[in-house]
Amino acid sequence: MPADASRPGTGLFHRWEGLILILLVAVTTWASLGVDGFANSSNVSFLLLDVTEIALMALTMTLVIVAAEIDLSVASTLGLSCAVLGWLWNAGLPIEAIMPICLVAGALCGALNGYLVTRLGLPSLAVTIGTFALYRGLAYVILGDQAVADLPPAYTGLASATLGPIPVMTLLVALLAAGFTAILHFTSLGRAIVALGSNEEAAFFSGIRVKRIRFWLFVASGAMAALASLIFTFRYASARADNGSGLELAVIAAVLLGGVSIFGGRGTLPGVLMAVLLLGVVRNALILADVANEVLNFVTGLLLVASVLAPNLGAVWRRRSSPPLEGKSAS
Amino acid sequence: MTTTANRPEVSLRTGGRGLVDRVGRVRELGIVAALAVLFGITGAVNPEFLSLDSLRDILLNSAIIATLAVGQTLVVITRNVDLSVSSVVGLSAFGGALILADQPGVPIAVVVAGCVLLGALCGALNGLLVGAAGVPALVATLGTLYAFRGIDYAWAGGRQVNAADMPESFLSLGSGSLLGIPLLVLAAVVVLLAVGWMLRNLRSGRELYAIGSNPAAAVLAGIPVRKRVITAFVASGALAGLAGAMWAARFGTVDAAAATGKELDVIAAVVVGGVAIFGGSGTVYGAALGALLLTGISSALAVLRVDALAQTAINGALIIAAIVLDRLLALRVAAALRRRRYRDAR
Amino acid sequence: MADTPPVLALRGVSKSFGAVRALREVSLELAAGEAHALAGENGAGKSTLVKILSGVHRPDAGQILLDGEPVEFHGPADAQAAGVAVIYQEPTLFPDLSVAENIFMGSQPRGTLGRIDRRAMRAQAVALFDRLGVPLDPDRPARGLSIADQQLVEIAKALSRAARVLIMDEPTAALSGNEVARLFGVARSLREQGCAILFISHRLDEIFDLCRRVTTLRDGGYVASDLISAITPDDLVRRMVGRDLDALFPKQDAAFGEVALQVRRLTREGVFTDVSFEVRRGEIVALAGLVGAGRSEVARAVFGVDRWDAGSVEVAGRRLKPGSPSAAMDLGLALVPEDRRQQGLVMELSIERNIALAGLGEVRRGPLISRVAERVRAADWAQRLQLKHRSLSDAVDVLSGGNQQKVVLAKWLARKPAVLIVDEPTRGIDVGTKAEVHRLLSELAVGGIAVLMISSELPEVLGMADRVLVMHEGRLVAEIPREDATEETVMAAATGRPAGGGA
Amino acid sequence: GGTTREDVAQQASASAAAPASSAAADPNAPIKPGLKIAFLPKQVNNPYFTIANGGGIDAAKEFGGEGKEVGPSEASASSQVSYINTLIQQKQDAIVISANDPNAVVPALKQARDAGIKVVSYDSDTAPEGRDLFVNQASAEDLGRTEVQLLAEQIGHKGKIAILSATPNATNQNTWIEFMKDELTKPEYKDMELVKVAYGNDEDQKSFTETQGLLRAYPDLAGIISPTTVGIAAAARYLSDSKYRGKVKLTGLGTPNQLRKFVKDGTIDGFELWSPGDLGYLASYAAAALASGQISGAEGEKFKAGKLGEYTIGAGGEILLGKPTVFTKDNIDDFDF
Ligand SMILES: Nc1ncnc2c1ncn2[C@@H]1O[C@H](COP(=O)(O)OP(=O)(O)OP(=O)(O)O)[C@@H](O)[C@H]1O
Ligand SMILES: Nc1ncnc2c1ncn2[C@@H]1O[C@H](COP(=O)(O)OP(=O)(O)OP(=O)(O)O)[C@@H](O)[C@H]1O
Ligand SMILES: [Mg+2]
Ligand SMILES: [Mg+2]
Repeated sequence: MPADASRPGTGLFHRWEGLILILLVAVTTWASLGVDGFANSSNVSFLLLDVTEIALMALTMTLVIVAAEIDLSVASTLGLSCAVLGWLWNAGLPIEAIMPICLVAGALCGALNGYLVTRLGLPSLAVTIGTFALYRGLAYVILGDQAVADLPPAYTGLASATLGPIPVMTLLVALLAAGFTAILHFTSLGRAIVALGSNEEAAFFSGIRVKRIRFWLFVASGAMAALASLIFTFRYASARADNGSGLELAVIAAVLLGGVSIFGGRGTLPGVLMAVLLLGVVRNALILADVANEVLNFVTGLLLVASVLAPNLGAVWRRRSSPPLEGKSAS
Repeated sequence: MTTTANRPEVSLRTGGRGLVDRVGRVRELGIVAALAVLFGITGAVNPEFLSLDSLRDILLNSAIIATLAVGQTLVVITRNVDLSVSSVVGLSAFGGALILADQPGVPIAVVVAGCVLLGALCGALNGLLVGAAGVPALVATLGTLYAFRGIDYAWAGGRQVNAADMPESFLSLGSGSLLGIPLLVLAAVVVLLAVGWMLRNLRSGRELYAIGSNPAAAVLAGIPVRKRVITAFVASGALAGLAGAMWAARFGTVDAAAATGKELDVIAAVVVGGVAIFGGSGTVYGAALGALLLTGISSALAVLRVDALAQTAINGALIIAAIVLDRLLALRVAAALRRRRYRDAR
Repeated sequence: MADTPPVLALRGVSKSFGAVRALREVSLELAAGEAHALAGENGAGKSTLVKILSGVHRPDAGQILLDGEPVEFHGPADAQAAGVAVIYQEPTLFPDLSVAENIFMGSQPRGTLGRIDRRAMRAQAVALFDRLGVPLDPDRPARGLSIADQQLVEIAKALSRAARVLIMDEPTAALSGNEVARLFGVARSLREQGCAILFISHRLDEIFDLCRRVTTLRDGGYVASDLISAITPDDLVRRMVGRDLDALFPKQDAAFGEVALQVRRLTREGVFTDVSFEVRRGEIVALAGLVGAGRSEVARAVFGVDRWDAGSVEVAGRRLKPGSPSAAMDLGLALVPEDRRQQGLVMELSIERNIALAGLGEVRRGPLISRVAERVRAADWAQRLQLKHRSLSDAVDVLSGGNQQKVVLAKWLARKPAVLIVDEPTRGIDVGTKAEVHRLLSELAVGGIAVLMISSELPEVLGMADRVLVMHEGRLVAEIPREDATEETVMAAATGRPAGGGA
Repeated sequence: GGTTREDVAQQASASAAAPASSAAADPNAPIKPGLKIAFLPKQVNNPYFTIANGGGIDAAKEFGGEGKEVGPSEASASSQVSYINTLIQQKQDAIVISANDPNAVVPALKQARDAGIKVVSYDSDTAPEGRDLFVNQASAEDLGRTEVQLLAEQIGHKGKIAILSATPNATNQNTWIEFMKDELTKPEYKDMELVKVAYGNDEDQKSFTETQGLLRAYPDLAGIISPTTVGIAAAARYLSDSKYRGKVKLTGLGTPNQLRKFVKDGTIDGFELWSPGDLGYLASYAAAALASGQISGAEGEKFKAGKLGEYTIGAGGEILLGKPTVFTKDNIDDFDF
């Protein structure tokens, strides 16, 4: 664990986040100067739009992981919600009625995860690997092999509309990000999440409603995936059962790159948001620079490892000359 | 994350050493029960499912995932995880197939050994990142998941190696059998038994559990933590390399995308098999049973004439049902033990 | 003796953690066949010294000498190889492994092919426990052991190594008289066999009982090394604290008010049975018993951490919802748990945040947390409990064991509870602060709070309690008023001899 | 109300001409030199597309243009959109795309067309408003029907058959399957029964398991059609080592290299495929013709496609590559792809 990198891990900004910020600035500068077509406004708005869903799901995923759980089913929840949307739209419901239903469906998916994790005490990784298949499968049951395309232009337009170079959806993300940052870092709920993620037992002994909080985090994660599904569907003007498959890894990669500890109890939202942007910028710039796809994957992997490795290298160096527990207490 | 999950059975398992107790200690009981239910019901609907051929197929299907699950268990027990296995399988499957196709002179044993070695190298990289450089395993192996696959793509450049390019003797490893048992299954069983024995009976095996159970205490106990963690990753990588060779022999057609996404199946098998994802407990037998259960579910669904579109959903539901069943059984046994202890106390 | 060099010695050792100078030029000699005590206040540097001897930390300056020869320990494995066995202040068990495996990890008896001989391992574990006189099951997992049982396993582990040097960092902090006596018996016989012993405890009588020599540290610096026979306990305290101390148990008499905590026929199957008692406002009730009698379990159930199977709990006449600490806290209940690292603190969080954790509602301004309110609250209590710390925003895991205990106390006292349950409140706290904690508890009682105190330290029980409840094997077996409470009456009840009054 | 995929398919086949193009076509215009043409397959590093795009890039070299292949490594509907955006920024002259989702790429493709980029779809079409032309490898109808005819001959027009497809959402597979079902309603197939459509998700392992499942669930199965290269290879591999080899017939779409062994050992009597290289080659020429103003995309216009000769644009902006080749053990050694 890169423990020393960001102790005591609850404030808003640490060395890790600083590193990601430096990387982000460096990569953006390089891309603006060295890559044709990067720094024009239509590309910027495209870039921002392209990370919308990942950014949204990363918000709740951060809370979930800080609470020492994980939700692998987000992308499948997104798919299920897309399928519900397509199915109801085919059935002739007005879109304004469908959207809240989708959000509820997403929240219900989250609630099932939460129930299995908190009431039955099952590990969330196991549960959400199961619901990962279950929700995607339900999406196929609901919408089958259809692709629903003739969604109302008012909404498909809104999903990719921009104010200047800034997409409207990015403003929504910014708003939600501000809200979630406030929750995680400045409210007692946030404190409770950090504490229970770090030491569940001590949190419980402190009167924190460990199970209830975890349950609602899963619900929030599901609802957020549904919100992302609405944007996704309208943005691509296509509701399909396989929408967004594979996004869960992208979300988790961004959260981890943002410095959130997979063991819970440590991580900040600004870090995660910068990591989402960093991954988006790198991808966009490399594609523009005609870098082959395999290199792109390679770079993504490298970035992930290197960003964690860099702050640790110093520690590794020090460790060569001293025993392993130096600087940490035996816990 | 695991504290609540484990607490109930924990404080309770003590005292008496009766049958309930003994049975309660067999962590794999739930999976065996789930397997029995699955095979029972499917067999009742379609007896063909229980035919020798069919069982042989199911074993064969689970051989590769089971091998990977054994390797993964080694890593998970130390409170780490290896997400890169599927990319290692892909890399070694393609590498092995390519050598077989382009250098027909190389003996098959050498190719298989090469696959294992390649896997071990990948594992060593993971191990160094995690054990020596302190990168969290999930991050490190998510990174190498992308990176190894990238290398694989770059190496393949869109090329595919087909069954016709590989020698028949190699392909027959994937389909042949010895005394009626498929060779791949034999390989998986040998790996399983060997690793299972080592984990239970060797100091180094027990030390893996100790590391996962309390890493800091492991250091204080004088356990060479870094070395053990690196070894676990190397072993997982080597088994993934072996699985790659098995993959090539079994499917015959290999391109750079081979085994993409299988890491989730492997982790699902391990978790369903009762290996605690935060380390310290679980056995390779459980993980192998988990692999068998998961492949059994897909085979059963294919046989049961279930609507194809509903399969994924039912698959997911059954995975959840299996872990819930397992959990409820554990709670039952725990409760029984607690009452027994009470009676003993009087 | 003068000819043979000390088995293990430190010469001019210094160690800093960042700006904290934990040890300054400390020297120490451990001779074969001699028990040596290390004394000092919380945070004086005792555990740091232990960790240097065991290879966990490296000294910044100075030398470690083994049989007179300078050595370097690159890790705990080196120290073990040199014959040093250590019982750390905080238990370091593997919760998923069995007790026997915990004891023998890394030194399991082996048969052919390097195969671990489980039968031999189990037999040896049983033999060790017999020697210590504890009825622990070697096959149960270490998870869920009470803190005292964990300590006993640690002791067994150290004994199993047949070491030349045995270092014990507060091994008795969680133990009651019986176990301590057993442990000392074993320690003495080891000493006679030529083993060098380093012993740390905040209970001065234990030091005087077991050791021949005592070295005192103050603020990381070396103060003195004396023959025990040459000093008195008061001398020792003066060396540690640098001044004289007030009375250790400054019990003030308080007027009792109405019943604040009423427990009726509480039962948790297999753990405790039919426990009934009440605590009035202004009263300090002690819950005594041997280790494992079920005292902590009762406290946990009352506070709502564990569920119960039958019975009821009332706070100020209102029935408590089972299994919900937050409901209990709403009614004014507070529990200072026995295991500070697991149950009391979030080790990665800072001191101030840990103190605020049990009262998040009280440091809020509007919907947001006020860092100022949080800091003020923490600073106030840090001062009252004489917390030795660098900055309130440091993570608690850099604090010394006793100072961590103070943070747990602060966390709960800051809530101003109506009913305070304290489980081993002074575990690991030095004599000076212990008096302070006792004064505080007494003051709180006078202020009208009901206090239920669980303690394994008999003098503490006798000195502080208005009434003593004694548990034995999960049942309440005696209720002894202050006047009648003596070591004999309490111990008789605790060991199940029928002499005590029936409950 | 919404539109389902079927509606889209109908629209596609019955639709009016592709959107009117801005400039009138000049059939005699020369191909502009230095045209930048980008190939955007469903997935890069997929052997099929590697061959197809290779053909396209070769064509670009022939007419003095610049071809390149870009694309995602996973075949998901949304991932292609990023690449379209990039190609717009790079001011390519034409995009040749095989769509993972006929609709999801349309908004982005419209933007591309607004920016003056010509769009040609190949292999898997987009919704018509997203592209100027669709180069069809073989008419969906033709393909679906011939698959059934091939299998019917092999099993003597009698017995239970099953289909092993890719993913449930794969557009072209689904269209073919529709036509297969339609073909099966004809009287000459009255003794044949389609018992199941299974999905191997284009994964080896899943296709394997599904094949096994089909044989267990329907022990009297006579034949399997697998219109996907991964599926047919996995099914062939399973059959060739099982007691069903030669008894259960297998046909579908695959590449000759992939299936050579199985044709020779008797697992497969015959299967078909168009030449992927020619498909890319033709698409490349079509894109160049569009970008040079030779054609506008209207029905009836003609253009020359190098070594393949002259092609005419059909209804709905479709260009048909030609009949697929049927591979049997007599001719399979003549092909290498
Ligand atoms: N299921 C169980 N099986 C065996 N022992 C158990 C079980 N549950 C609890 N115990 C043990 O029962 C004893 C009662 O625990 P408790 O912590 O209440 O004792 P205590 O009187 O407070 O002693 P201590 O001073 O050790 O805290 C402990 O030794 C604990 O380890
Ligand atoms: N890992 C660490 N990082 C920073 N400071 C530390 C660390 N470990 C110990 N310290 C500091 O070193 C000093 C000495 O601590 P130590 O644990 O040795 O005290 P102690 O004498 O054992 O006290 P106690 O009686 O409370 O156990 C304390 O001020 C403590 O805060
Ligand atoms: Mg200490
Ligand atoms: Mg206790």
